[in-house]
Amino acid sequence: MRETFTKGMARNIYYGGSVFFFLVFIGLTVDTVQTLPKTDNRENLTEEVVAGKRLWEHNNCIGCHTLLGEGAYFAPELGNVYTRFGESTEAIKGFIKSRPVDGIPGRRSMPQFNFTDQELEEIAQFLKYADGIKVARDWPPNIQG
Amino acid sequence: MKYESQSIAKLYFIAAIGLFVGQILFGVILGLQYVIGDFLFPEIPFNVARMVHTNLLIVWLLFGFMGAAYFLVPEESERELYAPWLAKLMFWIFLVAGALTILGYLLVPYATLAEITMNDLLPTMGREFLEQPTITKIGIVVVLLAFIFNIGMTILTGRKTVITLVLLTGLVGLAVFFLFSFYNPHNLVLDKYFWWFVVHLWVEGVWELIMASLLAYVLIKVTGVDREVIEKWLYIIIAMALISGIIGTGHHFFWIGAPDYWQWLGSVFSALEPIPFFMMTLFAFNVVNKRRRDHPNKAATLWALGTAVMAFLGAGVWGFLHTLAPVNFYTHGTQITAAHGHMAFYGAYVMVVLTIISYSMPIMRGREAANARAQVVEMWSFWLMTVSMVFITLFLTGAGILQVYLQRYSEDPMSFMATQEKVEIFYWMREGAGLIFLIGLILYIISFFVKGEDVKMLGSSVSIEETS
Amino acid sequence: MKSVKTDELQIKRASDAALASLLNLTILPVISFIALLLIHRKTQADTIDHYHAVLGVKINVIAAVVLFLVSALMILLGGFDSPWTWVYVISYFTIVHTIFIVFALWALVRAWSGDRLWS
Amino acid sequence: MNVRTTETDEELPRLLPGDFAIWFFIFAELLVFAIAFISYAVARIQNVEMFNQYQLTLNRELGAANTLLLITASYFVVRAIHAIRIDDVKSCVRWLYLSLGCGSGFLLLKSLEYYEKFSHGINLSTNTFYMFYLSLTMFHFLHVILGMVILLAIAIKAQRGGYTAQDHIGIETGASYWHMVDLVWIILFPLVYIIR
Repeated sequence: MRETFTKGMARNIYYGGSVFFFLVFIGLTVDTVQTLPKTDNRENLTEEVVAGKRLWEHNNCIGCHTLLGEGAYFAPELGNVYTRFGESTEAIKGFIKSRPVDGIPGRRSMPQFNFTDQELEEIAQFLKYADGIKVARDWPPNIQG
Repeated sequence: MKYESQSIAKLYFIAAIGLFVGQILFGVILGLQYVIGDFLFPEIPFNVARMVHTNLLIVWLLFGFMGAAYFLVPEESERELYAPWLAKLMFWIFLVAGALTILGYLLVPYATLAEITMNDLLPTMGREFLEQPTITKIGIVVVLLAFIFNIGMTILTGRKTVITLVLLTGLVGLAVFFLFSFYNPHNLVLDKYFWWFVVHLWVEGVWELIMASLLAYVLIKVTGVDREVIEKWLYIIIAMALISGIIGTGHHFFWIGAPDYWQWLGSVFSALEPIPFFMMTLFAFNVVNKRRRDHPNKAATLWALGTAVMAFLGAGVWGFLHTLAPVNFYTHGTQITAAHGHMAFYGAYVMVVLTIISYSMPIMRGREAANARAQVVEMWSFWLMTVSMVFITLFLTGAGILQVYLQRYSEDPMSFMATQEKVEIFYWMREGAGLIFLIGLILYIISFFVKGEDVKMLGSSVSIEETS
Repeated sequence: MKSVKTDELQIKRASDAALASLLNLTILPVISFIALLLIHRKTQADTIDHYHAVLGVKINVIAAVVLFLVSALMILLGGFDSPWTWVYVISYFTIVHTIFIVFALWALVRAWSGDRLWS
Repeated sequence: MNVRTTETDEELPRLLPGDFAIWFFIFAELLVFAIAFISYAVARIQNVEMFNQYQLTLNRELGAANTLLLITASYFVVRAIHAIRIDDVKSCVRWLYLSLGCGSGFLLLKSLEYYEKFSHGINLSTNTFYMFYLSLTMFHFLHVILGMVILLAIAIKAQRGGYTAQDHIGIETGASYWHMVDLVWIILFPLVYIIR
């Protein structure tokens, strides 16, 4: 197969193939963004939830927990925590509030963040909103996350 | 070393190795926190240690890529670097910014860090791997742009080779996709969707271009195989990487509220993602088998072969293991992901940077290869780190399978924390393997200081086997 | 020049055999093995293509035994419903399967250059 | 995959026409389509009734016409190669443009089909059948466009006298890709439109 595997053709395939698939990807992204309103629970995206998301970010919760399966794997999944806690924002708030300052000897413990009541409500509302996102096959597989 | 400005790479490589040590130390701390939950609590909670671990990895790999570019681009382009002073300046800016960021993570609570860096003006913090304060992110963009300008001008005004052009596209892509880290919508689904534009399109897209070009460069140098042959392979491999990898992003859109068709698209295309890694192994084996000279730097050859094999194993095989939607339904967000992440990053990116360091460091220190004794120590470190990484991966895989079974698959699912106690044995073994990895890393550093007689390229008459 | 040509043909056949062996381990099991056996029939003893055809058959038979038999034994002994069975079977199968693939890759590369596995 | 560059290679029969590099691409594409077709089959088994019901809404006549167009285009490409082999540049170019015409016809008919479906409000998220129907045919549609871009590039180069009887590997390469596009449709059409 002398001279029939040319560098020029390999280059064309690299450029042509990646441009082609990148355009397909952009097209799919446009379709996805247009379809998202059906699933992404944006109707419940209140100001409280937005503030809750900021709190979630500013305390780096993703550094231990997973949310919809993404994050660290050190602490429980929170994408369905609202359901797991009996659809009660009070239960979530109570849990966050009750974390001991110095941890639990020998065991993993969530830090005490000293949130105000307003902040507790915001973070709980954020988790409720996240639980309301319609995920394919209703992931996670069961209530334990 | 043909061009003086290549020596700037040394600076970058030393910083990279230094940060690598930091990364591993924090890795060992994290491993211990998995089994002794209150270790260092509340001074260094898990999330802080993890942030340091992952951010150091990203930063040192970037240092490694930059150093590699500064080393190989002048030689490939056959001219001095466009602006060596800029490279030095950017090094210090990047190092200081990186160090300040890490110190910020460690010294103040994350919320305080967000406050003092005025995150509310342009909120970008608090998302996995993109935890850096906004100001640091802007700094990264500035450093990257200056770096690409410097490298780009060198490439474009000098001899253009396939290796440098592929490297340049990879680096430009790296900078472009990083811009998505500034987009942080309130809508969680959109946030996650575009977050992957940075993370996936980096590690399974443009970084693969960088990796393949670095590997090709080292292989040309140590084997003396014809450049034409290597360049064809390079093109085909990265073409496959992008063809499979771009839509393969879909395997991250399974469970975040994106439309259902991603389940199929993501599965189909990510099923092809092992192919480029497979071809990379074939390529490296073939080139080494066809080598025209016995380069005295045996360690570099070993690292190059190791990169190909371990990238195939970690990114290809372990990725494929849990990428199909029906499997991922159960494994998503478990220790299986952690297993894959460790081996893929080590096999593909850590090892390729160590390969180019192994090849270029002796040259920058004025000899063709490290002395025989140093190379033996280096090879020991190769095996210690690589084998212990295989074991870390196996133990985490074991933990992951058990976790999936108990927590997700069984009819009477256990809670997350109860499951974690059941898999503790694997975490202990992983910590042990991690310590061996640390020993390997220490040996690696020692190998730079081992004294002995120089090995020179005299055909095949001098080889490492005779002297060791 | 005639001998050179035969050599080339042998190398080509050796490459085909090694490729069939690799494909049988990866995306085209069974069919590739039949192809490998057909290539094997065309070869003569003490040639490089014969060597690689035999090597390919050996790799694949050993791989089949080591992968399926041992996995089946693990399931039989450990019990189908035990989580630990699957911890062992999946980890074992993945890593050992990969080792065989890497081995077959090396064989393919050696076949391309007309060499035996180790020279 | 063979990187040998020894002179003896040319004594061996050539296995694949065109540039070897394109075969990596063709191989990857066929693999994508193969896995997609298998996925379709799996999804169909799970929802036989739904698939059968919605399959009836597809326009088979247009589909059959499109099949004919693509096969004709492939035939024209073959004629183009025969023409260049006897150094007949003029008719080679003519055949290439004719096949481009067939390709355009395909795109036109397919667009009509999509227009009709879209005007009924059907999209990728309507149901699993339409998801497969749309994504498979659209993905193929894009391949037809890519194939046409390649053929056009070849036709222009041929027009400028870039190919001769001795050196026309570029045409063979483009033709190989085009035949792949054709082949995929020949499998796709019965699979999605006809088989019940």
